[in-house]
Amino acid sequence: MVSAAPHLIGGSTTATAITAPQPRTGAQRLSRLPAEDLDTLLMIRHFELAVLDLFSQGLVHGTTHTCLGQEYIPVALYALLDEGDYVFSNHRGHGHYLARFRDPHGLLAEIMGREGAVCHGVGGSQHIYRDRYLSTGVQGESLPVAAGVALHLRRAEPGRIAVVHIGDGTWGEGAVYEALNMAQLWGLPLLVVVENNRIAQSTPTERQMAGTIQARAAAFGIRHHHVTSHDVAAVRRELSGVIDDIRTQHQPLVVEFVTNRVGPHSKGDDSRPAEAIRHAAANDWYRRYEKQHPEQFAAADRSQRLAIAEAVREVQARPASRWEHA
Amino acid sequence: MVSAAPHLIGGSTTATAITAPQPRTGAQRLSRLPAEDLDTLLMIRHFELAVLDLFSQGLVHGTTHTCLGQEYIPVALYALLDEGDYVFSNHRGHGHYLARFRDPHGLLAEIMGREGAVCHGVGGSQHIYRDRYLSTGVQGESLPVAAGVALHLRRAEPGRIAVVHIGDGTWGEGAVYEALNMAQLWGLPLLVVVENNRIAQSTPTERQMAGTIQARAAAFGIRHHHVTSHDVAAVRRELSGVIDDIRTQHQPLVVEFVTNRVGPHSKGDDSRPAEAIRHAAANDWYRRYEKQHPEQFAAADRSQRLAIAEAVREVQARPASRWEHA
Amino acid sequence: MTRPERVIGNLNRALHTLLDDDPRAYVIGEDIADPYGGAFKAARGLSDRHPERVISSPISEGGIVGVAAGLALTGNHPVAEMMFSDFAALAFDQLLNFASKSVSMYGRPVPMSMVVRCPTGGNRGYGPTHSQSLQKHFIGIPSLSLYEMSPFHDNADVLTAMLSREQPSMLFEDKTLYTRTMHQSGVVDDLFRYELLDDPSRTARVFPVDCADPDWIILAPGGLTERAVAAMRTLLLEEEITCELLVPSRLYPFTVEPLLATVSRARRICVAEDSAADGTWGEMLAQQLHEHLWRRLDRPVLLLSAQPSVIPTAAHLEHTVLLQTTALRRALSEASQ
Amino acid sequence: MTRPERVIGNLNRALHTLLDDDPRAYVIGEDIADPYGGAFKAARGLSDRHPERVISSPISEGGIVGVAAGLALTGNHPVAEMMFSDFAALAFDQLLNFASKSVSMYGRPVPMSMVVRCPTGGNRGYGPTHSQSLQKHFIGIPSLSLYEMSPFHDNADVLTAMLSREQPSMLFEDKTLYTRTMHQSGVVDDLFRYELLDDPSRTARVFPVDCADPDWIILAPGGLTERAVAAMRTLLLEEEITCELLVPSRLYPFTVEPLLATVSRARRICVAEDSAADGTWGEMLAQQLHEHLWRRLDRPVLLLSAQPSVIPTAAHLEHTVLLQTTALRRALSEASQ
Ligand SMILES: Cc1ncc(C[n+]2csc(CCOP(=O)(O)OP(=O)(O)O)c2C)c(N)n1
Ligand SMILES: Cc1ncc(C[n+]2csc(CCOP(=O)(O)OP(=O)(O)O)c2C)c(N)n1
Ligand SMILES: [Mg+2]
Ligand SMILES: [Mg+2]
Repeated sequence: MVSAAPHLIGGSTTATAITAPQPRTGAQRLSRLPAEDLDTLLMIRHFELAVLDLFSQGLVHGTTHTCLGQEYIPVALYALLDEGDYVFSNHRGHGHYLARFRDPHGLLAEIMGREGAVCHGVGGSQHIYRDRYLSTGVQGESLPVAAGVALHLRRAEPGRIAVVHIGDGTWGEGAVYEALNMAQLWGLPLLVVVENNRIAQSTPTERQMAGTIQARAAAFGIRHHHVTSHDVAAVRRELSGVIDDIRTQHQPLVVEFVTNRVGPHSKGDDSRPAEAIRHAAANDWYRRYEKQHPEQFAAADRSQRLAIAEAVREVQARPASRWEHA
Repeated sequence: MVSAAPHLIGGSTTATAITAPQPRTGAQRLSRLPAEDLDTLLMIRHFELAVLDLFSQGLVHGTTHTCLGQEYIPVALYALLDEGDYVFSNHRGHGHYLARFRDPHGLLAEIMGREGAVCHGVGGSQHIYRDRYLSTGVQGESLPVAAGVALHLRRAEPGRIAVVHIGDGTWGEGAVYEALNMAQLWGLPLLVVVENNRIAQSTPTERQMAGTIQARAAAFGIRHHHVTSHDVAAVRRELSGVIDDIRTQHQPLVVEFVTNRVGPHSKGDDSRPAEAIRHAAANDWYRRYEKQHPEQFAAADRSQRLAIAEAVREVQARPASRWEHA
Repeated sequence: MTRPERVIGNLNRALHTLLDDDPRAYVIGEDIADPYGGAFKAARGLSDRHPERVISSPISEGGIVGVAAGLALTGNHPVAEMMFSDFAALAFDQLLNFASKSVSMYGRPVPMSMVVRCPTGGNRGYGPTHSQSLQKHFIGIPSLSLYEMSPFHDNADVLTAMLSREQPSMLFEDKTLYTRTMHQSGVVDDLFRYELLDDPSRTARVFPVDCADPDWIILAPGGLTERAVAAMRTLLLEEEITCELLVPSRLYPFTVEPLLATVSRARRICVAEDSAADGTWGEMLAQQLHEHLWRRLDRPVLLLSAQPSVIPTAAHLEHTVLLQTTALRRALSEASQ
Repeated sequence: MTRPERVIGNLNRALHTLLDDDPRAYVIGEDIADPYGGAFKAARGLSDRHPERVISSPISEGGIVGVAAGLALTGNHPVAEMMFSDFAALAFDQLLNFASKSVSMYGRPVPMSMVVRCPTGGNRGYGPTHSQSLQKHFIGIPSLSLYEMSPFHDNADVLTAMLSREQPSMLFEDKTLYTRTMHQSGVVDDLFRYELLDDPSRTARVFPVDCADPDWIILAPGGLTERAVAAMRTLLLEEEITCELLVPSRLYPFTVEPLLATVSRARRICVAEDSAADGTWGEMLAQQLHEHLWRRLDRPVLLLSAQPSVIPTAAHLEHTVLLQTTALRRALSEASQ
């Protein structure tokens, strides 16, 4: 007879433990941030909301993945990077780009295919290249590439690192493991940032990942650091030492953020049970910061909302982007 | 300045720790085996020596990989399998085939392209399919396939398992990890047999694998069993319980054999330092069994040598294989 | 069935039918479990109904196709979904070196019935890594068959045909087709009718209502249908150039022989497709046509495809790279001079 | 250099020269470290001399090409080795979706100078997964160039040309060529001479000593050279059929325009290659030739390739699947009637 536990294989996802309790971040106090950090956080937030809005109005085509709820990760992290470090972003990359360049106009123009688009409208939301920042749309593919970049840096620009963002679901791809193996074997200064939002598109982590990310790093003898805080200042304090280590000791590091996807995967495709969605919203740094630092928040929030609204108006009025292709 | 330790990246392999001491198997006593087991071991040994001899005489073309030193693995293991279990072999598969089918004629005919070849000479040494036994030549590719077979068995023939042989070097391939993840997620009765001979072609394990195989299994929450013994009876005793477990509990298992490549990778391409080759030879079960059970050994060895010599003569005299291709 | 059915509905129904009727059928892919039902919803309702044989997998395209091959090897009929056909590149080895090769490299036929579904093509603004038409890269792999979805071919029939070949096959599904409707009862629109021929490729022939020998025969995979018919309409109405369109269900293997009577009614032939130029399906067809119809044709087979370029994201740029109705029409008109 | 040089020696020397002269050059691959020096010994001596830039990797073809792409992105000139070109299938995604696409999908040219070396082809008894000629599957990927090694083209020049394109490129190396010698000074043998044309594909033209317009032009990649010349010799001596052979160094992109004066000297053209039939390089060339030489040719371009089959291991079976001298000769002879 069949002894399979069918729900492990197919079946509806609603029934399963998608609501596995998040680490109790809700209670945690968020530090009061310098204006610049808060502004960047809110710039990303309002940018993402504006993008979803443009889509829902039918003003943008194709696809997009907003980082609602995860904005604090690049804001915290990139203060520990310098211009010489490479960043490999992924499909959920608007926050990464904005935290690095604070250029909502260029990114919005890219998404809308308008003049001034950072990649002339060719790449769109998921395919961005500027200076030492690159994103692309095939999960996992960037890891070996980032390892190659780290190999270059180690020899030609020691002290610099390659940073690559992936989600929890991307650990399904074999390329991830090929890269980790090479990175550890060759002592490469590669920082793998895992944004573990406990879901991949519609699939909860426990249905796509056996074991843990920590154990997967350990499989290669790679150091792993777990970040449960959503507090920008705390995250920075926690990571500055380990990131310094990989700069000087030439070794890879996996940093796993336990985070929170507040929005849909792409647009309008959130099939999580209502309770899970509520739970994500309740843990959102945005609401919590608002509650904990109401005055600072209100002013900054208003000003970023207006700035993004203005950027949307301005970019929307631009002519279509042009591209000379070979 | 460059702080890379260059020998970790390129450089000559001779300098490195390829001679890392093997677990001290040399001293270990080998049980006296029933005639049938010893005969199979020796059949494989003489088959492999005959194959190398045919190559060196220019009587066979292409490539081959003999399992000299590793014969005891399938001989020990397959007593724990039944006909309904699937076996996925790899490039170093003659011993697997012979332990399963005791058919030196069919395999030799396959390697030499003669009538009676198990795959009509199309597959050759590395590409064999017979009943529930299959090998192919691309490293790592078989793991997801074996996972698919295990998925079938779990549902349609519960209690049966899929067994897949890989070497230590094959852990470089991403496909391995994709399969392990799925096998554990879906509770598949998949037995991954790792023949860790501490080398991949010319590359010592420590230069192609970061971390350990044990930790790589743990990365997926998969049970791992380490076999250091080269004693057929002891290996069987050690494994029968864990293999029963995966039959009844529907879960994967990684069994890692620490073993010994006594011959070249393929033919005449052994670039290991002389000391490493001597060390492998000194640990060879063949010499040890000869020493420990001289009389039983001498008779059985002579008879298998003669039987294989006869098989070579017989097969060599056959006409070329024929193949109707579509 | 009289109410027009959407192509995605037809495909979803085909998968339901397959799982209902064939106990050896499996469906495997990323995010296919209900309630999500797959990125394009082809899998909707399948996992609720057949939880054991509908397998929502990790993000592992190579692994998925490998698992499907293992299922095929044990006599099952798996249908694997690539979320976007671009990611079939990650399964290239499994398709080329395992699944297809296993059919013949063991010296006797090994049945390997499996389907890899590939949502394909552009014109939806998904950008360079989510819009390609990669059919051409899979042509000429021994024992690998290629099919393309069309509004003429019932997907249940197509899946049955694919699985009955006992070898791996890929189904390319133009993503813009999903929201269109299936054609029925031989009618395309007011001007055009169609019939299904009984050649091995199950070619659909689309022809003007009034049915003399056409000026052109256009051969195109299913994804081009709408654009081709639109071009044919304008050519007919504005320039009195008559075209017939042939849409085969099976793109490879493909032989023109059974279609020679049909195609040789025109002295001009065009192959239109969405792949980037060079190394295309059209080149394969053109060679066959030139061999058979040498000296009968007025000109070399006209090959139309996308530009040799990545497919940009922005709609206005994407539009210029892919083969559009206007370009198709213009090319045919110019080549008619 | 007067003593004839073996092709593998020439290739090894080219890699040495590259690493010696170009501080941004890297070589990466499986088992390439000394003393092993790679499965076919192309890497011999490299790691002893340049330990930091010669990287012996784990068995990770996709990863290797990804690492090479990362090196290219940072301005380096990596040369990656696939141990057998069959395994380039495992790097298909990295080549198609990352390395090539990066050149243009970011809206402005991103230089990606990298070479993927691919020991290719059969006739050595390596069996179905170690003998394929997969060139055709990589044709028509925007910004990916394909080259093939030949006994006419100095590999140092070829590598320089490939790296100077600032886009990824693959070098297919017929494994049977390694042990042959490079041709020198315009001489193939007693009957045939050669010259290098200065078209963009750096085509080598092989012609009979006595040099009237030939009956046939044969286009073939480098791996076919020996078989093609042998067929040409027999045709000349036994049937007085004269052939010229064109062996381009770059297979793709390829345009016949610069060669039109050369090829139109014959009224019959043949393309010979080692890929399995269908979807081939020859079909691409044939289409171009038909477009340019329509009505000038006596017959459609004759395409010769391997059977549409896996490549068996046993020598006698392999021989019948691959394109051999006798089949080439017979086909040309028959098509000359
Ligand atoms: C190779 C590949 N397969 C599938 C996809 C489609 N896809 C885009 S995002 C995504 C989910 C990724 O999940 P995760 O890595 O957890 O990142 P998250 O979306 O949660 O940020 C999928 C399946 C893809 N882009 N690339
Ligand atoms: C995908 C792939 N890459 C490379 C090879 C060439 N190759 C054949 S065996 C081998 C070494 C395998 O090492 P390991 O897994 O340790 O097995 P062992 O040979 O030691 O038994 C290599 C690199 C291959 N067959 N397949
Ligand atoms: Mg996620
Ligand atoms: Mg090994």
